[in-house]
Amino acid sequence: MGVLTMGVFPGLVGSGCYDFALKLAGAAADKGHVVNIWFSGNATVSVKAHQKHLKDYSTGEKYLVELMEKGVEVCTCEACTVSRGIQKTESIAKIQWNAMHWYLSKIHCSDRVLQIGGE
Amino acid sequence: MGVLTMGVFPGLVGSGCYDFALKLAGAAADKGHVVNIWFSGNATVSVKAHQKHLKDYSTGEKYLVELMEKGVEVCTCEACTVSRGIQKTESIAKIQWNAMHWYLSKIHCSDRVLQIGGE
Amino acid sequence: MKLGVFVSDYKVTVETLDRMKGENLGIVLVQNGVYHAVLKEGGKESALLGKTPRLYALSEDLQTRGLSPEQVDKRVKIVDYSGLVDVIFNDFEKVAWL
Amino acid sequence: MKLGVFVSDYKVTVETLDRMKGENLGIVLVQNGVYHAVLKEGGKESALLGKTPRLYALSEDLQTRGLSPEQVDKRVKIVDYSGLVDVIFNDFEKVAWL
Amino acid sequence: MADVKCAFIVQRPQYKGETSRLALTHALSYQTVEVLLEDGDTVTPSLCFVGEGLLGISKGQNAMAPYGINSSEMHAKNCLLVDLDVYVCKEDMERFGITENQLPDADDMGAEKKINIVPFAQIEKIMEEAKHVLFF
Amino acid sequence: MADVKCAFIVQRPQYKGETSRLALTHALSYQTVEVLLEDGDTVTPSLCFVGEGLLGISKGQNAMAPYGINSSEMHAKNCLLVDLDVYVCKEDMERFGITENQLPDADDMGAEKKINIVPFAQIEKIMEEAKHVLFF
Repeated sequence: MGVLTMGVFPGLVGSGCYDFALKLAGAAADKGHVVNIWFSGNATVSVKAHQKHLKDYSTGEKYLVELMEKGVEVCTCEACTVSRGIQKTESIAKIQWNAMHWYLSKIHCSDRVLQIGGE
Repeated sequence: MGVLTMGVFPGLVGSGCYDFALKLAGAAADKGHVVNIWFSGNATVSVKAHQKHLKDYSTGEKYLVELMEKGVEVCTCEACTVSRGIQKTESIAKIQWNAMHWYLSKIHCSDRVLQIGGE
Repeated sequence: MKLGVFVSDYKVTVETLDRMKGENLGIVLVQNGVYHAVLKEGGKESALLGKTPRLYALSEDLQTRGLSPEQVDKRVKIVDYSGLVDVIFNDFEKVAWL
Repeated sequence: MKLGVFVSDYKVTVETLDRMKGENLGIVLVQNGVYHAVLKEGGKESALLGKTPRLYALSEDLQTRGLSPEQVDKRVKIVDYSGLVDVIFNDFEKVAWL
Repeated sequence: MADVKCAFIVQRPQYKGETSRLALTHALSYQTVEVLLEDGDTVTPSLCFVGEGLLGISKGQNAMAPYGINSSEMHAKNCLLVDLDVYVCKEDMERFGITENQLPDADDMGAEKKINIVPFAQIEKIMEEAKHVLFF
Repeated sequence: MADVKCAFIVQRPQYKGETSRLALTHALSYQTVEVLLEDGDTVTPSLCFVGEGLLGISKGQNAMAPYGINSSEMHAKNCLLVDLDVYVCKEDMERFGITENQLPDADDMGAEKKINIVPFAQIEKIMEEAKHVLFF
């Protein structure tokens, strides 16, 4: 089994990139791989708790919680997140808050890194 | 004097499109024009209160508040906003919450409409 | 129709602007669109500059990118946000963001 | 180096992939990238299909867009998310999202 | 008492970004705008698909199974159902090899409107006649 | 005790989107990653600018006055200051008509590192030698 780390930068709810990252993480975790997700840039907003799931918007919070229950580690860039007005107390539980070096440290021990940049 | 309505869809803090829209709104309001801003999609996250201004991220909340003090009307798409987990109580004061027809109604009485889509 | 089209990227994936007739168009270069006013890729200027005589570039976005007014093609009028407001209301009948 | 490059758009503004040598490359078509596996623009298939024999397309993203497996070019292997995980770990040494 | 015509030009594909998707839902909202306007005032969007934009409304989409969201095909059908004028660029249909029967209709929902396949020149005319042009 | 090499390939311009900007700040964070790693473990990014990416580090930027943010030029200088290897694609310099003196250095900050102007082939080699490749 391997270690997959994904950096997710664009998007959040409504973005195909975000959906892709969460689905791939789920599939990899289901196969027994270790998965880490780093949110930076606009994607950090996806750590906000109490997302309402509407049928015109893709799955966010619910899926993220399931991933963490499967053992996936999820961390958001603290600076990006607070600059968007989201405080730690408003975050989905168990999401880690850290600086960019968290991502690099996970890269260090990864077999594969998928950096989803774009925009 | 004219009426300018802008629809802002991509971005939020850190996005050039968002900065552009706010700056243009400010310049138009300073000249005495009536300005309306509609946030939809990812841009709705910009209504979150308590944004921390860091030097690596562009001005958000502070500038938005100034715009509203100048008389600019700002409205966010309620569905887009709650789907991202942001509740009315967490919003910057005086930002309106409404459905998409708010945008169309402002378009009705506008001399110019600038729809900033993209992504 | 005097439509002012805002171009905010250097490379674009949409061809809508290319396909529209130039006679009633204006082009406003903002954000990374300002590179059209400056760059000569492989020695060749941007095709946008030949599309219409009504060309504008936003000074704040030139400044941000370290591009000086002297580098800007002479056909392009440099405006700041305040000037852009006048362009929007006076030089065009409608505006659109590409 | 066996690098798997993820392509998530049909029209792209970056040329990095075009410039890389194909011999050690694979291409994974996801999101709107799956159109490369199906469309023949002006009767011509996407240049990506000739770049490498290691081509994959994500079934979920075909399905979302109403594209059936029969429409997909025969050289492209269709994988679902679970299959993609194996591609990432077994068929490539590293992966990158364009 | 005035009607304001708007040209909604969808030039990007659906799903990856959200903006082109929101073009359809914003057009749909023309049905309820009256609540915010004076009596007799209306806003009438014409929804035009050009370039890659027209890829996004093909028949047979299923976004619910993989991603839990409504498809853009369904939004397009809803647009027909509420009597919006929907146009698709003929030249782009030919360029991408998309045939008329790959475009959705909403017959099953009882809609009378059909998607209009028109040359780009006509879409330019729609932009010309509209008071406002919105690109998505 | 291992060093993990990463190729950070910046292929998009700065400012409009945030991702290409974040490439620089993420590369900078290599300085502090040790706090989260075992003794002797390190991560070493090589920061490469190709295509439109290299437009974003030109000299003379001022993003503070109009937009109140630090410029990407300053981030590029900080990268040199902390001894990161920074590469710019020679062919793209020529293509865009950008000369060596339009690229920043960080002499004023006491940096010894300079930006390396190299052919694309060398950037491909950096990707080949890296354990991970990250496009921005």
